[in-house]
Amino acid sequence: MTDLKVNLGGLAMQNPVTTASGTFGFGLEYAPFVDLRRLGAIVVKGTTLEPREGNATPRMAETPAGMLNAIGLQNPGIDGFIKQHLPALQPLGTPIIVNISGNTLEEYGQLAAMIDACEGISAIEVNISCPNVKQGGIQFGTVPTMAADVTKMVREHTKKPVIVKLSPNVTDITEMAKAVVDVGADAIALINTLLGMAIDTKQRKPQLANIFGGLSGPAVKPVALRMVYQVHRALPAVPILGMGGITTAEDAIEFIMAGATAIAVGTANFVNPKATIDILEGIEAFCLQEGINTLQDLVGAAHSS
Amino acid sequence: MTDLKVNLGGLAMQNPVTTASGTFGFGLEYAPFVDLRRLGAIVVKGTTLEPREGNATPRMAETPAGMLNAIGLQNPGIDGFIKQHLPALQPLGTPIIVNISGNTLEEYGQLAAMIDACEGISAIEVNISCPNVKQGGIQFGTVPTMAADVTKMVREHTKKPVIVKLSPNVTDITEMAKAVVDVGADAIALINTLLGMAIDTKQRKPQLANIFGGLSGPAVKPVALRMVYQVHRALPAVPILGMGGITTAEDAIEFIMAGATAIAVGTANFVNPKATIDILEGIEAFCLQEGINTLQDLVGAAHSS
Amino acid sequence: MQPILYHATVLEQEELKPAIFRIRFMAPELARLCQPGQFIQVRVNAMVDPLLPRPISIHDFDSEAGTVTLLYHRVGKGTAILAQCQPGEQVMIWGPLGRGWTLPEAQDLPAGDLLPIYVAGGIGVAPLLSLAKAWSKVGKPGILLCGGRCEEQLVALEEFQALGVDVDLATEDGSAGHCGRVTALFDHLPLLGKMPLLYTCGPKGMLKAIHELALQKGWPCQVSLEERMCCGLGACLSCVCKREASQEGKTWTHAKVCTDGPVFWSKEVIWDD
Amino acid sequence: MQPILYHATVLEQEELKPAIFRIRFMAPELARLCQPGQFIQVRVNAMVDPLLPRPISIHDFDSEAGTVTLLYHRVGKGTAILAQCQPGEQVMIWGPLGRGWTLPEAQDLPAGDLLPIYVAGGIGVAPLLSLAKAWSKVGKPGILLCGGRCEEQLVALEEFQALGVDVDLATEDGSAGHCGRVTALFDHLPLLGKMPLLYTCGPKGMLKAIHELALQKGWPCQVSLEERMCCGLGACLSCVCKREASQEGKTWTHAKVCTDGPVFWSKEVIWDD
Ligand SMILES: Cc1cc2nc3c(=O)[nH]c(=O)nc-3n(C[C@H](O)[C@H](O)[C@H](O)COP(=O)(O)OP(=O)(O)OC[C@H]3O[C@@H](n4cnc5c(N)ncnc54)[C@H](O)[C@@H]3O)c2cc1C
Ligand SMILES: Cc1cc2nc3c(=O)[nH]c(=O)nc-3n(C[C@H](O)[C@H](O)[C@H](O)COP(=O)(O)OP(=O)(O)OC[C@H]3O[C@@H](n4cnc5c(N)ncnc54)[C@H](O)[C@@H]3O)c2cc1C
Ligand SMILES: Cc1cc2nc3c(=O)[nH]c(=O)nc-3n(C[C@H](O)[C@H](O)[C@H](O)COP(=O)(O)O)c2cc1C
Ligand SMILES: Cc1cc2nc3c(=O)[nH]c(=O)nc-3n(C[C@H](O)[C@H](O)[C@H](O)COP(=O)(O)O)c2cc1C
Ligand code: FES
Ligand code: FES
Repeated sequence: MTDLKVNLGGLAMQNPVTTASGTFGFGLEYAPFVDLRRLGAIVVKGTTLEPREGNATPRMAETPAGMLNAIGLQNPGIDGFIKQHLPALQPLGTPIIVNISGNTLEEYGQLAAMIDACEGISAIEVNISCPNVKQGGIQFGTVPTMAADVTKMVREHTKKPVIVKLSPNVTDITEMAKAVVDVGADAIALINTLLGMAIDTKQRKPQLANIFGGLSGPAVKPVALRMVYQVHRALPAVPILGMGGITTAEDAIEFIMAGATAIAVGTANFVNPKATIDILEGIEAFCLQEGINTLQDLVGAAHSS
Repeated sequence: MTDLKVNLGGLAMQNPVTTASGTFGFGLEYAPFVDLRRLGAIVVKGTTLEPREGNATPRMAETPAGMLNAIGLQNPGIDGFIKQHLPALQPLGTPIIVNISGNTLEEYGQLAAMIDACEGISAIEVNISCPNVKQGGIQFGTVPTMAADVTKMVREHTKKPVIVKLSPNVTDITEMAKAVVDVGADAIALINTLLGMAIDTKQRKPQLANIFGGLSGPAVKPVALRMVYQVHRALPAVPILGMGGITTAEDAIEFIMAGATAIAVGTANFVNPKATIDILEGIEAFCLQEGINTLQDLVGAAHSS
Repeated sequence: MQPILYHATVLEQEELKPAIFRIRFMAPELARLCQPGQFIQVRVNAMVDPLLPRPISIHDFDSEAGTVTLLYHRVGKGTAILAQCQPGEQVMIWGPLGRGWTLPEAQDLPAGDLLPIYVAGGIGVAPLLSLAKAWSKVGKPGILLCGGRCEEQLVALEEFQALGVDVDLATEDGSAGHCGRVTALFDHLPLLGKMPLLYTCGPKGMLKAIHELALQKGWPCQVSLEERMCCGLGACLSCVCKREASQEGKTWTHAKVCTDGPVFWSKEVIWDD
Repeated sequence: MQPILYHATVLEQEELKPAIFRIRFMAPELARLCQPGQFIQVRVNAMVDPLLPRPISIHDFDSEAGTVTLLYHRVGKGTAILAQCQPGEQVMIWGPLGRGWTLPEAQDLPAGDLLPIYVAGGIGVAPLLSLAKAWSKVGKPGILLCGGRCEEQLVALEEFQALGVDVDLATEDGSAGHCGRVTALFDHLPLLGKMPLLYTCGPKGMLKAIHELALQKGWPCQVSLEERMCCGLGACLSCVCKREASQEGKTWTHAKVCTDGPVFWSKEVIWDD
């Protein structure tokens, strides 16, 4: 049996398979299809300081091999998450990673402090890249100094592993990665959604109420993989949580070979509700077939050539 | 019958359907399937000052609803194009747009001057965005001041319409568009390919000899459409040549409604060699059905809501 | 009740009217779990285009025969692929999902005086058949008011009639029943002193009209809503609708159509947009 | 000769050996244009996944019956979809594309002394059948040397035998013919004083080995190359190979496999990578 254990910036995981924030709810939604204890970690829906109702509908549009979403961070607030959802997740024993978004630097600090104080949460994923929230979102994610400020703020308020999730809507992803690693990010999550849109030609207007939305799914995989490769090449010591269109075990292995220590399954959950488990089993099968002893050996393997 | 005539920054076209550079060869390759005289214009493969042999193979990888290419601008040089290919295109009467790439500012100037002197060429498409050529390519396309320098140089050497083709691999596409329009670009072409990659898990190495390649096809359509929409919103008076994943007439109409004056068919030519004509006929049918008198009325229609 | 994932075998596929299909699957465990008004997710192909599964209401289920039946309109590429499935092929489906109609036994109204009225617009008739079966079992088959653009949009009427349901029709072009909107059928309803209980599914405009009528008359009314969905499990938050709320100083919250619905009491829904 | 676009009807589909299929289309205009060694593009589905058409060699064509036959290996999702096509279905194909083999009549060698030898690796046998037909017509059926991993990879041999071609086999596991590489079959070739003319198609390593053998012996040799393709028309420049050149001070240029080939003289090709 291959040793699938990985360490994502201080977070020990039994295997590299996690869930992409916002696609797996608060975890239990997929319990009918997935034995949640088998996952490497569960990353929950993005949370904010206050509860949010999110954007108007339509919030979703299907695109070729992908989809656009503009949910707008609907969530019960970090407090609501901790009270309503976390208790049921606790008994699983699976590490819980909470994805956070703030309107201001201070909010990021507060969120980090609240999570730091909460035993049942294993790590923080800092979303500086959500393209849907008008306030703040875009700037934090696309200006290196601002991304660094957010990271610093979170870092100062927690000792838990800090994973900073970057936006792909930038000219140079390595510059963003360096900026946040320099100020204490333990790991980098790549990628959030690409900004896109779709138009309803009958109605002659954008399909989404929000006009723009985030593109995810298989369509974005080549871009995501390229960014993982670039960041791993620039910062080989920094663990990466890779995601963007991962639908099969082979996709996941491509990300690992590009340099991801762990991977997250997002849109694929919608296509196949047991995608996470199918991917985990597929990784196991691949390793067995290829005679891999420790999965860690595959991380970045596509760089050696 | 709807009036399909459009004017792309000084270039009068009988209809909005053109071909994306690099996907339609030098025009005659598709003659068995396409009556070339019916096209609004033909944009030929990117040319350079000197002939180039391009990159090593594999140069192509298929991805979900898309493809990666890393051709590396293989071409017979501008001189070779003018001597070997242009004469056969002349009799068609269809406007010919030549796509140019330079290693240096001076090369762009020389290319522009040579084209300016050549009667059979109707307009220049300036490729500042090809991600495959190591020298120059990336920088010209992602730094606004450098893009402006290239545009200025081309502008100074020609009176023909100058269409500047932007790279989507930037944080803010409107900033790039403004930079080149300010110094004399007559129109903007959007988008070139998204930088991506694919990995061969069996061989544990990148699928493309060049490691990275440009992503095109339906997968990129939402991103392309968003950029066309953003640029049209920022610069409503500037004509846009929209492209990126256009495969059906409905796709083309989405681009027109987002703000494109004309559209280019790229990867779709590979999928259906008469895609250009099918799209043209589909646009005609849509206009008839919707009672559109002049296609121009649809340009940017998705903005009014 | 936990939904289950199924590679269900197609038993039957029939085009009942132009572009309207009925498909029956063999799916015993699923059939045992179904409740009227719930839906399933159907993955239409193994490739990534179209990518997302299609939510389709459970039209009928038979826990003894182990079958689940859908009634669907071929409107786009997903339903077009589904329409090509032949008996013997397998389709990946999962469900049952969502909360269905409030059933006879769960009503907190005096059952003796109730008159279930099903109001369907076009393919909206789909989730109402199994509901009518439940009412028919307690001896109150009720009335179906069925509207559409033309006669060719009206399907499954015989199934309702076989249950003893009174069927009344309205078409916009007059090709069947009353010429006009389905709402007009309320003018001549034989209520016989009973309390109508409205159940409705169809285009949003129709639902709103029925809701307003119900509100005006003081009749209880349930609506089955549609929204674009991804997960169908309450995880992605694509599919929300505005619902009245009084918690934490809010007047409304976004409810999930897939798990809080698709069936809602019409008066809970905020109809303003 | 201009290629044409076709919605061709499938006449026949057969799995000859595990994962090796033969499909025959009705395509009269296309059949009339075909030359041995050319290929067609096959669009495997109407959706965008997989996106690109698949290039497949013309295995056989019959201009009188109006049919075109392909022989293909199911290796990935595109060929898997093709393998599911049933007789009666239509498939979008276009061709004929590329330059095929140099035929008997076009040889500038004294025809009387020639011995055509076809060397096939696995599915590489596909484009050689129609070539053997052409040689057989001029009374020189020639010899087929066919190699593969195992017996189950060797197909279409009877068709060659029916033309009078001598067939010699080599398999790596020894399950048919000589145990080893196909190159070993050259050791015992009955040349009878004739000049061999090599035609080969198969894995790159095999082509290179045959090329080297031909070079050493001074035999003319043609190879049919494969490269990843998009357009198949010479427009996209995806599919190049290095070819010797002497123009403009260059020692090589990138030739297009789709239009300059897929058949090349082996000595023109630069085999170094
Ligand atoms: C809970 C629920 C139950 C449903 N039950 C049924 C049913 O029993 N029978 C039936 O025929 N249809 C039903 N629908 C609608 C059905 O899901 C859509 O018609 C289907 O997804 C369209 O897929 P397509 O690929 O054929 O069309 P597409 O090409 O995706 O779209 C064609 C058109 O349908 C619209 N559409 C796409 N998805 C949806 C959606 N989820 N809801 C509404 N419109 C959509 C698009 O905007 C477009 O105008 C239900 C939808 C929901 C949410
Ligand atoms: C001119 C030409 C003629 C050909 N003739 C035949 C033939 O007669 N019979 C036959 O079985 N095959 C033939 N091939 C190969 C055939 O095109 C590929 O096997 C097919 O495209 C694979 O498609 P897929 O979707 O099934 O596999 P994919 O899932 O796309 O890929 C499966 C494997 O095939 C490889 N592959 C993909 N495309 C090509 C390609 N264009 N060339 C080589 N390998 C590829 C991939 O790298 C991968 O390893 C020919 C190829 C060319 C270029
Ligand atoms: C419906 C939906 C909701 C999402 N919500 C969030 C979110 O709250 N926070 C976040 O950081 N990313 C969010 N994402 C982005 C995903 O976590 C992921 O980065 C992206 O979808 C790419 O992965 P995929 O292609 O596998 O889905 C969301 C994506 C989708 C599709
Ligand atoms: C094979 C290939 C070659 C290309 N070559 C060029 C080129 O030489 N110059 C250029 O500006 N763009 C080139 N492009 C980009 C296209 O012109 C177009 O911008 C891009 O493919 C997006 O459109 P599409 O999705 O419709 O293909 C090339 C694209 C492909 C697929
Ligand atoms: S469809 Fe995902 S929450 Fe309703
Ligand atoms: S496949 Fe396009 S040039 Fe050969």
